[in-house]
Amino acid sequence: MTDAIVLAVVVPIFGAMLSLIAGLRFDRSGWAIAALTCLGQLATAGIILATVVRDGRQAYALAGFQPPAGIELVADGLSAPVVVLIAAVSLAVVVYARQAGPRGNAFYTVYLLLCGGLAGVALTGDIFNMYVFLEITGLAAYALVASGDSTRSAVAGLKYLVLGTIGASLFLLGAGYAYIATGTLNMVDLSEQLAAAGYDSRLVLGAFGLLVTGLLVKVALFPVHTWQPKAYSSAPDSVSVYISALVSTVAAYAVARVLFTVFTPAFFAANPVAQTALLYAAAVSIVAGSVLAILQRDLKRMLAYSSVSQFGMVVAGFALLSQSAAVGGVIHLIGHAVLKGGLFAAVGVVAAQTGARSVDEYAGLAGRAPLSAALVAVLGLSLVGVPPSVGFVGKFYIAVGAVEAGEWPIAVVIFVSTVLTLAYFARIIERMYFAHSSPDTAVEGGEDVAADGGGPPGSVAGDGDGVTPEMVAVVVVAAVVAVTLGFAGSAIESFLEPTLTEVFGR
Amino acid sequence: MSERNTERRERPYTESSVIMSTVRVVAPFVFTYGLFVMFHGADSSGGGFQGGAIIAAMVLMLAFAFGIEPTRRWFKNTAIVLLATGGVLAFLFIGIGPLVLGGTFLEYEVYGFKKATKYGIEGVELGIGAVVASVISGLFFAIARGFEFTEGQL
Amino acid sequence: MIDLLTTKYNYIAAILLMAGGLYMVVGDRNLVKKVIGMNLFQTGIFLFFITTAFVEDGRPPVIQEGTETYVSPLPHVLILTAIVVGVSLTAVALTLIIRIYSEYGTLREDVITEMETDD
Amino acid sequence: MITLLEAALLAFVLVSAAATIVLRDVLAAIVAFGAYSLGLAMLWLTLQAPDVALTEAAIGAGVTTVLFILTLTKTVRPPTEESVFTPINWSAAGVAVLFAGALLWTVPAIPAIGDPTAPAWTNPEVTQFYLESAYKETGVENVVTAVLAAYRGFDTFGEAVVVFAAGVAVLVVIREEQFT
Repeated sequence: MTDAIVLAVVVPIFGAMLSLIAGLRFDRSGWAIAALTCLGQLATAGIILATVVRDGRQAYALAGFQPPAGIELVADGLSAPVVVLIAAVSLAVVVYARQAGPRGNAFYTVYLLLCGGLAGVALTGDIFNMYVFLEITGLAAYALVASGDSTRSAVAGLKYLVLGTIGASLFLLGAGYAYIATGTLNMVDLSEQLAAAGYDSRLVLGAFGLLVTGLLVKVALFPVHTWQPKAYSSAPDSVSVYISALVSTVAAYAVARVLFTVFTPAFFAANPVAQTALLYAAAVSIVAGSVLAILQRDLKRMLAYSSVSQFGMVVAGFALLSQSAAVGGVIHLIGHAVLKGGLFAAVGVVAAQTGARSVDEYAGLAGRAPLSAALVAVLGLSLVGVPPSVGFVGKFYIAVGAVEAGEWPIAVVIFVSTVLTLAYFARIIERMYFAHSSPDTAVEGGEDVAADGGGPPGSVAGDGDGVTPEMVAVVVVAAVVAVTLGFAGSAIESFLEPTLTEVFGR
Repeated sequence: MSERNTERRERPYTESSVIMSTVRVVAPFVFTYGLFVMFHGADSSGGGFQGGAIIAAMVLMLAFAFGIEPTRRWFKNTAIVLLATGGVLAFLFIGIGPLVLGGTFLEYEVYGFKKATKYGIEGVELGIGAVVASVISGLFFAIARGFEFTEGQL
Repeated sequence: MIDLLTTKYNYIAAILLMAGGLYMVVGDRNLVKKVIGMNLFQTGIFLFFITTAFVEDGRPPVIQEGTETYVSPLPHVLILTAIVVGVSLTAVALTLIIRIYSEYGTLREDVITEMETDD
Repeated sequence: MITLLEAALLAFVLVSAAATIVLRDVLAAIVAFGAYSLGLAMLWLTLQAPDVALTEAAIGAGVTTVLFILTLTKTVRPPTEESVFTPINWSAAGVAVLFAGALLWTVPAIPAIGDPTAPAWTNPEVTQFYLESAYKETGVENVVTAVLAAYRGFDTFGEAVVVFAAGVAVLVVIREEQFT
């Protein structure tokens, strides 16, 4: 048991307070405080991961009251990597935002609250506590989306808020059903008591349906994704990077928690229809997301729809309920966060360098901004699943799991989606490397264009006055991590093994 | 838009001396009642949220009686920020204290003095009260000021 | 059927309130009314929870001499939290609405969508 | 069994909710919603939840209504000569009916109101544990407060953070650094 588990949540909240207080005296002090806080959180996350590697699952009973009377935090093979991901991405985005903006202290306060809320969702072992942290996460994310210059971002923020609240409320109601059936809210205790209540009970089925549906709204699976493209594309670039990398990711992690820890494979053995429904939803999302992505002209919107598809794949990985597929789900969850965050960061860099934000404007980019073009290509191909990259490893494990579980259609869907993903990234790569920039698509001196508000829809460049080496470095690191993780597949598998054997072995 | 707001801001909603003096008499009582609810949560119904909301109601009452602008001058941004962050920080430090003493987060008992849990709970309730009262007042001022669009301010 | 109404009336009412809230969120074009609908949806859930806490002949869970049965304190705690979360979300939503209005001059979702596709 | 008072309150709550939904004028809907919140607060009292009642009255009926009205003063109400009621949106009604239908399907499995054998009530490690040990362990007579600030203190910490986050979120949304 280590105090780092609770500190991973408390440290960012402390930093958030400091940032707002410091703002009373010093105008631009938020960035330094946020950077230090994220370093602190990364340290706690490292300790958590090291402890889990050494001693296995860690439970932390808060306030000294043992669950189920008290709330517990849990670090295990599933939550520890997600916390490390949260801390690492938070730090990277702070580095990126130094130049890209926004810069106010209030902004960084909300940013750190989001960071703490995400860690809370990842670590909690109590279903109502998870609701509370989902709401902190949501509230902060709505505000960050709306922090952009344009009123579009306010409209996107409001839409996100209303749908996100409905999602969280469904989750709360699901927790209510679980509570009526069992009288408890602790996840581990629930898994036993739900079995005792009978998996065929309508209360248990209601709890399952509501908890999962609520979370899927937050994950943004088709057709409850409608808040997502607008939120991602209207937010300031730094915010797009952050929420695309983490917010849906943590919601998808919560899906895994609910499926594996609360309901367990035994529930699905008793109710095969629940698994089938989840797989159908995932498959529809995989295909619909890819198709919609192809139809987009704006890069940020395209990447947003691509997330709808990729998260369908992650959810399928979890819903297949086979160990390989679950490993693939976790790898793709983390890999997608790195890749999508990196891609949004790269798009922000390109927009600041050249003003280009749509597929057509990317024509001839390789000539104007060779490094950025190369990074977009590497990250994009990685997302398509070209080996050796993390995108390939995740999909591979999920597909193998699908075949093992006898769910051939899912493997086919994954293949089809890979082709579709290739289609839209190939188009960009073709533009960047083989198309000549015609005078009316090339946007010279893009910064001025963005500052005039003359950019294409969704251009909210913040205070972007140019690109600094840090911004590019963040994208480079994302690309390097994406490729490196591609070689770490079996290491991740053996790390996850104890946790997953406990889920699938019983 | 902003011109209309300035005009509206300068005038109290009602310039009735009856209301002003009534509020002047009632406000301290409401404030005391709010504190009472906040502290009394341990033994009967009530607590930080309810008490904080009552105190915020007093601020709103003052704003309606004397006008938003004088109230705003009296309840400054610095005060709101310090109360709100102070409330969360009080909660946070009461929670972290036990970590130093070898307990877990919010484990009041390890403080060791008599009725530590009860005092811990009351401290936490007071912190919550401060957050709720200040944030609701702040929300009221911020929304009442309305939105004056300032490009690239943040 | 009648049995359900006489022993589970609060749950049925809660479901009706949630459905009404959902209808407003999805169907009403006015942004402020959407936010009211969101609140209606949440309060329906509150009714659901508070009803689960109730027990025959129970008294409020404040320990007193001579009281035998208390209702369950846990759902009360959860809903206290949820009420506060609800008002926080409402405040942020309303601020967003004011900002949107200051730009577009309307509270109607369909008009806003039209204006956004125009520019 | 339902008492007359409960039935009347429930009817009042449902009617004011219906009024909130159908009234076209936003101010009228806000007023109806305020009445609805007050009705709920009284309903919480009959369900023996005074803490929730106090909070609902202060925050639900009080603060929320003030915020709604404040919003209206900052925006212009559209003229309402068309009709008193909002037109029915049939597709939204379909969604709502499906949702209600799915939930009503679960109602037979829900224990009756006040059933002393319901799992939520009898769970020895949670509800019964709180009622038996809260006073001994915390020295606080109000078990709701004991659970709120001690047993589930971390939830409450999160909740304080939510309130705080709302305050700062509003600053970010109106793009200011100051409340006043």
